[in-house]
Amino acid sequence: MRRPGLTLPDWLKRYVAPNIARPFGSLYFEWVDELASREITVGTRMVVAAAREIHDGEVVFVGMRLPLLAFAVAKSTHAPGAVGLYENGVIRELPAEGLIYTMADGPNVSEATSLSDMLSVMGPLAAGRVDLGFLGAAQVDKFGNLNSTHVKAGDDRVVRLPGSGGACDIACLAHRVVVLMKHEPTRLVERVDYITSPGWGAGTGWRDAQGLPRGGPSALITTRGVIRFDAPDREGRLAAYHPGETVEGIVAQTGRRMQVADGCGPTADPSAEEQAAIDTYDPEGFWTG
Amino acid sequence: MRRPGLTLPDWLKRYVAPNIARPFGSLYFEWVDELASREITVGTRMVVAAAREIHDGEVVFVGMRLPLLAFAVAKSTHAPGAVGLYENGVIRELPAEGLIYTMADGPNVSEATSLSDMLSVMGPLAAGRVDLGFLGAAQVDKFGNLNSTHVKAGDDRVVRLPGSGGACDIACLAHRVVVLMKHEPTRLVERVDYITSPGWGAGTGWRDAQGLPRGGPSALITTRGVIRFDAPDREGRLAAYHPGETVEGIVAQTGRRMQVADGCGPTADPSAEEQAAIDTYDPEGFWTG
Amino acid sequence: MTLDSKLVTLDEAIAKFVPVGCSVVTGTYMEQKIPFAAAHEIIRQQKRDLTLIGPISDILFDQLIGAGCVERVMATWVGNVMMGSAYNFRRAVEKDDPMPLDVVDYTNFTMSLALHAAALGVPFLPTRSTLGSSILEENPHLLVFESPVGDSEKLVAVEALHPDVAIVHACKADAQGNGMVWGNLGITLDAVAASSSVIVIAEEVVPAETLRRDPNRVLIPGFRVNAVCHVPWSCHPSPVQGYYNRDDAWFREYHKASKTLQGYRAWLKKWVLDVPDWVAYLDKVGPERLKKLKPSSGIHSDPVYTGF
Amino acid sequence: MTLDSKLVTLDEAIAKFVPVGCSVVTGTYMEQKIPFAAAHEIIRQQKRDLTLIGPISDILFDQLIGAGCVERVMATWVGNVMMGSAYNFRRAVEKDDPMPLDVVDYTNFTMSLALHAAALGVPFLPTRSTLGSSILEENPHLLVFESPVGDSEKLVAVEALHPDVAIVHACKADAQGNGMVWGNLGITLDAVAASSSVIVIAEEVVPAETLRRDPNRVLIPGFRVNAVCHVPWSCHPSPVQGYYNRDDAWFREYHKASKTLQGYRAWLKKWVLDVPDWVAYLDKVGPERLKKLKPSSGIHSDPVYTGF
Repeated sequence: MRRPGLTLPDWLKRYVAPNIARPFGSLYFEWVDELASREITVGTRMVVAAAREIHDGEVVFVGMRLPLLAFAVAKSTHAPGAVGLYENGVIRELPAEGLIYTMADGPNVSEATSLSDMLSVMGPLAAGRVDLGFLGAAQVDKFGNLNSTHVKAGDDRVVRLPGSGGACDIACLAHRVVVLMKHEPTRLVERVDYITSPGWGAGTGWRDAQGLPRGGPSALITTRGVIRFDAPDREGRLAAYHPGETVEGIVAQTGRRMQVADGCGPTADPSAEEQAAIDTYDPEGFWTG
Repeated sequence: MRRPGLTLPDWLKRYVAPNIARPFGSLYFEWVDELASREITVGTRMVVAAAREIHDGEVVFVGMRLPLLAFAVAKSTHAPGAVGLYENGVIRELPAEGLIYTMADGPNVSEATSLSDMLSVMGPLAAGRVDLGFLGAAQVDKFGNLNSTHVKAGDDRVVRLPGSGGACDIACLAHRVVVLMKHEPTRLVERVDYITSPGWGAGTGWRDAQGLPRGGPSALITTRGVIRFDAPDREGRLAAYHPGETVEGIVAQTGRRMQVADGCGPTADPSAEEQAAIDTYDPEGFWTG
Repeated sequence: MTLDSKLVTLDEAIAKFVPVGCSVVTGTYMEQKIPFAAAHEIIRQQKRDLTLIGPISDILFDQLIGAGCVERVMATWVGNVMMGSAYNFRRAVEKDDPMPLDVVDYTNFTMSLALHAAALGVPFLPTRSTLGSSILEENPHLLVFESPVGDSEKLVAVEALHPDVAIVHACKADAQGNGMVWGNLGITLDAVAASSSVIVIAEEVVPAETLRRDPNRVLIPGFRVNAVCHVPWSCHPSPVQGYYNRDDAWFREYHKASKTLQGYRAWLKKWVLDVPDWVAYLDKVGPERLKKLKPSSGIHSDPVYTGF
Repeated sequence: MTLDSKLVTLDEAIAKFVPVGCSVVTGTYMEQKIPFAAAHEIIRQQKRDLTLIGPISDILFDQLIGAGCVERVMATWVGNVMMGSAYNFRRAVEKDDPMPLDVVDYTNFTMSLALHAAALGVPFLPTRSTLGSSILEENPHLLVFESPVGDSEKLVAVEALHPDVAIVHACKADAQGNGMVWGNLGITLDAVAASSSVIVIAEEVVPAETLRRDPNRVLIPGFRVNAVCHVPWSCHPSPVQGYYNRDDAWFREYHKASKTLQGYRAWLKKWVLDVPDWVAYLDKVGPERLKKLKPSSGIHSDPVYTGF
């Protein structure tokens, strides 16, 4: 159904809506928005939201899965000068050609800008030369602390997760961190059991007290909306919801009391350029389908 | 005058001496030895003495000038498995083809075993994986401490020398150090003014007390003979003299009271193989002429 | 005089340099060049009580854990990169099944620094990473201290890690163990420098002269290497840049097979215990499947003038 | 959208990124690839009160000192590698002639670690080198402390060095400053990582695609680079592997010429002040002399498959 450069809702809004009478039209728009929320997949919304966190010229620890695609979208649209770093020693300016599952897959290594060792990318991270890092996790708490090591299941069983990888390093040392995660009550919790990757800790001043030189999470992009940590107390507040979601619904699906930021509204639909980039880099909808 | 594989004195001893009557022969031998001391240059004797300090399979910080040639001689004779490291990041198994003045000259970089950065060779040095390092200096003292930074001239003027380079690192961290130097009273002194490269410090136990993990000079090869530091007190004692020199003459040319080791005798002439290697790697006698 | 060759078969190398109870660093390139051939041989030789050291081990550590070879894992991430969980790892940690497992959690950077410290011959290296994390609290090899320079700020001392043996891939190696590498390097060079013994598993074994035409790619120094094994395709199903691509389906199949211990054991029997060596393994994988993994983009480096 | 090019002329780069009084790290490859073209431009632009940072500077530091540009040298060795003494350096230290010079002595390893510390974003790195030396006593950036791990052993903390600008050579670079390098690297990569600004002086400027065929040689990351200058032969009389060999006679001639300050000033006038730029310098050196320096061994690297 998708045409390169124009989503179905965009097409409907642009070519159909102007020809419909107002009162009926407003109902029609609601229908289009609902359609949009189905047509524009959650994966697409997350990718686009993530891409918009990348500013032009920034040095970014890209990570895998959705952020990888977000980097490609940003590079193709508003941030052509962004540079991607990967923990295994890859520096890339060109988005990888074709679908990749790991950061060392052939297409991510081929035609890289530079290939070297881990310290060649962790060094700049530690020296404060990395603007942004993308992270995932199993759990995130009120202050954006992440757990990807082990979580307590309901019956006191502990589920062992793979661990930090480079997540803790990025969380400690990048200027900003953006987290992508499925929005479920068991994942968005009051306090994580284990801090794999430090966020704002216990709130204002905590990172300084730990000796962390900079950083902290700026946004948490979930399957339902965007939570931001820019309030002075560093508690994550709902800043936007994906069309189709409601503030009340999101609050109910959050495993902690979540405050709502002033001006909380819907996330903007993908632009034609953003959608075209997604169609180019995820043609079969593996990540966004 | 030199024939590959046989020095003139060797040839005289082998083919002429047997045909000469004893009493006359002994005078003849003295003459041959004196001839040898002229024929075999001091440079050659130093190179050969240095080559003999390299054991097969050893990892060696080669340095420049005479030791570079010594490494080539050792590789060609008794130590084919020796590996040469250079501070600029060069690792070599093949001796460089042709005359070189710096460790980054084209022939020392071409056909290297490995080319990388300084830490790739300083790392193994610090980790105790380098057996031997060659050093030069302006001054050496009783305990093998080296000065290549600044020396007091007679009139209280200070002469500024180029400095350590990697010498201090090698002196601190290699398992053994061999020093090559011109033998003059102002160079072989009681105590250096400035320790660029620590030797045995103030004698037994000093290196341990400083926190140095290993090492210390084993031999000082001069234009007149070989001084060794293997006595328990770590004071350098004359262990061998180049033919043509005398123990008394050497002691007189030393700027400190120098003890003589038991069994001090002449250094052995270059073997045919050693001489052949020198002829190969220093064909015009630039270093040994 | 000629030099002794270090070329041995993979089973000889594992038998000699991977004793029971030793610490092994491997999977050091990260998701490329994971030496599965070596892991399978370790399993066949029943090397037990191993300490495994590595960053992102993908499924290699999981296979060794499930086979009962592992006492301790010092790693940053243990899983199946494409699929998520490593089930043998989870069973061992969550249920001591088939046996308990000691886990020491690192981060990529601190693991890199631990090996870098050993490579630089110092007892530790400082960093600001892990401050505020539970990893710092729980890993006994990470210690907070005050910087001796500047404003006495808080730093983390990452203790040096000295593995007994490194098992690493090389694209091309000579018989002395000098190894030519390309692609992303991960923590390979520090792992080699930090370890007491080094096994190089080479895609190609070539004369020393071949390597000397391009010394900038020869980053594994032969003087640190104890054994060279010539094992083409040794990293299947992980990729080796320019030789073969990733066998993605293999990781999916393994994920499915290893969900239960029983399922894993059937997988292990089929792909490891019932095959005598890597040649037989590749035969069983089949030439059709391998052929599809050959690279096709045709992109090669340009020659550069390395002479004088 | 296309990216802004960082290509500028050498005089623009020096004017913009080498302000009076700044600290400059250069000569980082050691005896290869010493950017004499940049030094001459610094002299012509009369940049004064500089702090020079570098390991073996060969005669580059000596030229800048003699021209009155230098307030402080932080180095491991200042001389003429082939011939011995650097006379301007000696005159400045021994007789404050033409002006006094502050010298901070390092060793190769500690200088490397000082830049490596900055590259790793930490205030210091530990080592056992320099223990027991007078260098440790006199250099205020080397401090003895007790190891926080193990047996509290004595170590030296090498304080991080953050130069204002690094001036480094690249064999090939693109307009974004990504630099391809080969030959011995010395402390170049850490110098680039440690510095606030980076000027790359390239033998060849090529399209980004050319570099992408061989990313393992692209070790200067463009995102750290501020200016790219295309200056062939920029390192004469020092060698650039594969482009030109060392002009040994030049170092001998310089040694002789610089024995007196008067002699040096005549040399300076002839080779620096009286030539407007590097093209004019090369003209004056003459094509005959340069031609003899071209490499002739013909040894090239083999292409490797970098694609997938």
